[in-house]
Amino acid sequence: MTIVASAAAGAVEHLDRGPLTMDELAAVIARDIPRGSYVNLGIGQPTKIADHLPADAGVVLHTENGMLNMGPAATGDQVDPDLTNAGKVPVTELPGAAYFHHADSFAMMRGGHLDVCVLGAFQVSATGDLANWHTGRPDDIPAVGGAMDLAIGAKNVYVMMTLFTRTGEPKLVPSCSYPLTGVRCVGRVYTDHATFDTTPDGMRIRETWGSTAADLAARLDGAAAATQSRR
Amino acid sequence: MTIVASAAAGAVEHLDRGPLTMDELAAVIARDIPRGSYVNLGIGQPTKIADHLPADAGVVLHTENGMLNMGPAATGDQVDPDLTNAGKVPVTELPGAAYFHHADSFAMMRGGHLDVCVLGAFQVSATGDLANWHTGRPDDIPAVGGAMDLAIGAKNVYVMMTLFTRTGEPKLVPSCSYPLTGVRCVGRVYTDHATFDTTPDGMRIRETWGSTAADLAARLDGAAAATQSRR
Amino acid sequence: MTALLHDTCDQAVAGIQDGSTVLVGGFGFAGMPFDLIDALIRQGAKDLTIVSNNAGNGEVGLAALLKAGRVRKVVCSFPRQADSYVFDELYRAGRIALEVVPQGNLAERMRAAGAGIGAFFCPTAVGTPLAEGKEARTIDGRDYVLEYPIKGDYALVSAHRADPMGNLVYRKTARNFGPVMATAATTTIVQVNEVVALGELDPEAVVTPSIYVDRIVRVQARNYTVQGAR
Amino acid sequence: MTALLHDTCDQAVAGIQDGSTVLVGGFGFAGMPFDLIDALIRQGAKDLTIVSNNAGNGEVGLAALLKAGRVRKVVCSFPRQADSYVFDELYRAGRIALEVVPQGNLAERMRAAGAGIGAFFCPTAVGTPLAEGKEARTIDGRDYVLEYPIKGDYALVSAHRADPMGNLVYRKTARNFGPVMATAATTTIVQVNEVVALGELDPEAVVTPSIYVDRIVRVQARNYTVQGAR
Repeated sequence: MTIVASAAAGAVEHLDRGPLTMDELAAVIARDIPRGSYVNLGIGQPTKIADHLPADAGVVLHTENGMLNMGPAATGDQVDPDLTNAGKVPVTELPGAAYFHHADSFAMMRGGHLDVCVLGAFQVSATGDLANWHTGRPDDIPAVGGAMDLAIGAKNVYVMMTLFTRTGEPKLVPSCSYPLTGVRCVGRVYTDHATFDTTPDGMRIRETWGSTAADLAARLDGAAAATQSRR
Repeated sequence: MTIVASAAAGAVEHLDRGPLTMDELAAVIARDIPRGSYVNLGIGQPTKIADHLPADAGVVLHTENGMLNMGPAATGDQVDPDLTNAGKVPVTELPGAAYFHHADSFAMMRGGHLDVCVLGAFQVSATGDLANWHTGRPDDIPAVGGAMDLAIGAKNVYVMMTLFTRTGEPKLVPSCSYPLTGVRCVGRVYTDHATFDTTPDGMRIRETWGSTAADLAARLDGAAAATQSRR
Repeated sequence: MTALLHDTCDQAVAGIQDGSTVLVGGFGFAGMPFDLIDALIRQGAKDLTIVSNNAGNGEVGLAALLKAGRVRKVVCSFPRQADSYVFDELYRAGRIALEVVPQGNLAERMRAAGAGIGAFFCPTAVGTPLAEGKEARTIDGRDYVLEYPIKGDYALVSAHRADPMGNLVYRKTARNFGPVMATAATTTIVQVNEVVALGELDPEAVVTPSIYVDRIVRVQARNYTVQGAR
Repeated sequence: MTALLHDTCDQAVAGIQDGSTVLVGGFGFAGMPFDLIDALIRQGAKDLTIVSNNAGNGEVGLAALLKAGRVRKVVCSFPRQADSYVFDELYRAGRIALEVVPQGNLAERMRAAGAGIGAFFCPTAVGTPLAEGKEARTIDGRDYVLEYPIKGDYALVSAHRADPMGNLVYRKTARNFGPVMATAATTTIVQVNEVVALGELDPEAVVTPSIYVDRIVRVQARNYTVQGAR
């Protein structure tokens, strides 16, 4: 399987600019979240998406440590040690909030009640496998948190990441070399260069920034072939 | 196995009177419930036990339809259609009550958190099997309610019943002929003629009213032998 | 999606298809969604599988739905009550199917459906006729049978108060199956006695968070004891 | 048995034996029972297995217990944090065992222990290293692995308010693991900021019913953000 299926088919190409910044990417994701959705934003980059959700979109944020309708980060006197998000950052409460315990919170996630979950990733495979919890380095202390629960729980699991590592290796790969977080769980991948939908034939490019879909597909598949031949 | 193990061993015999009334039996059970226990009283005769619990005993009543610290039956203006016991009889709420949903209520029961549950029975076997939900008659509509959950849930499951049917057949039997509610779940059997503890060797008589332990044991085992020989 | 407030029960039950599995709250009359059931009778869906603790009392609520001939099968713990003659007659006439489930298993199987649990080993009913044919296993010296989730297409639930997002609180033992059923159905429809302003429900005391609620309709509280609580 | 109010945390943790499995509430600092942990350090029990979401931050709470050398094994979802250097050093030195459990499984496995469930098929971690060696099964087209209960000998929980019977309410996201752990331990020990009179807690809003609570001790609220919330 190539990573990208039918690159030419219907992708919107923004060629008048370069790749997105992470903040611009957050805005793109925020734009795509349907009004009234229940959403979990993973620790790290996905947290930024909240800043781009219009107040009137009625998007309800879930934090897996036991709350619905979480508000923005707390500042100054708002800081309450009993009120944090999953990243243990002090946050606020919006009207209509509800608190619940951890088993109920993860039942909500695992039971498929959340509309969207956005996660960071080390790698995503062409079939939607996710690797985001462990580098696999022998000296790394394993720590999974809620990542595996989030990966298989929401109706739509989106990944937010740069498309390439700092050294230029694609993070969208034929199959993940890092330990998996979940199998065939990612529905959409948002990156600085392009957004992708998982399909039975591989990733389909929806939108690009700074490259044509064909060029990106060639770069991803070329890198994959090179990696393959090195093995 | 005989039904009664070592009948002579230490039973207290009340020979100056006849068998207990059901109300007297309820008082006997109430007396045996340790102070501060969490208790579920099954529908029917066991409900009477509540009337004999001293107010200062700190016994907390559970009703499986979602409440702890249930009070006495409601009368007059106290009747609230939203507040009933498991028999759907309007009841009251005591200070320190808590409400919870059905899954939490049965988790409390199934998880072994209740100290005592008292149930009625059609039959109890010498090994503590319980039959109390179904006569097994082909035209009877089966209806189990919470009986099977209660039978296996509490730390101590007591049965409250008459020792004999109206036609004189023992309800304490070598093995139940009625469909079972639970296997080896009954720890103690309270009847109008005697109370019994389940032991690995059969039932041990604790206390009798109106008969000697030896006479009762002979009557139970004799009836069992007669039934056996008729088969 | 945020919950939608509907003006009438008829609107709230619109679209329930023939053949649906409908979870119906209540324990006897307490917490029974009478108004939604009445609307469901008017709506006309048939061949329904009803999952509820009982099989109706008298000729109201669930009993009326049964009497109207809309129910193919009842999954419940306790169909046999002093005034459950509507169910009794249908059952004895072979016109309705019955699956008897221990009350705690009924709750836990719906909880599993809502919580994404594929199946669970449960000690209830081991060694009884209700465990016959079920997969059995001994774990740490205790015997269990494997129980599967019960998922609903719809849940009809009666709660006490809602806020406009759909957060719910219940009242006393009328809570019973409502919160569990709300998690176990694709579409949860709730009748409430009161809709309060956003922010008026204590976030610490919300029992059913809004995420589980799809449609809300306000109804008049009724004193169902006058019809004889059983 | 009705809950017992204790005067000091030292009384409340009395009797915890060497080798016990202790469930410790909290998510980071929120809901962490600092005072009970400090008392447990003074009490001296060792070779403990600690079940908690994290493996301690800085040198307080759980980290202090680890630093005191009392913990044989940690069962948690996320041991690795910016300031979890106490755990890190012990782990790298091979002086502490670690079982990493996905956060939802940690909660659900304790819930199962409290609810009398023998095991459950869970979709989390399927196909990942954390599912290796576990029994797998496909049910209705979805893949699951079998997960077993986690039961504690003791639970140390921090709640907001208790009544004299032991009913508990929590505060905001400090609720987290407390209610589940209270159900999963043989003996549940709770520190609270306030003990109110019987009848003052709303029965509709009780989160942990008294039946799950064995010992209560009142402590001073502390502002643990000053120690750096992570």
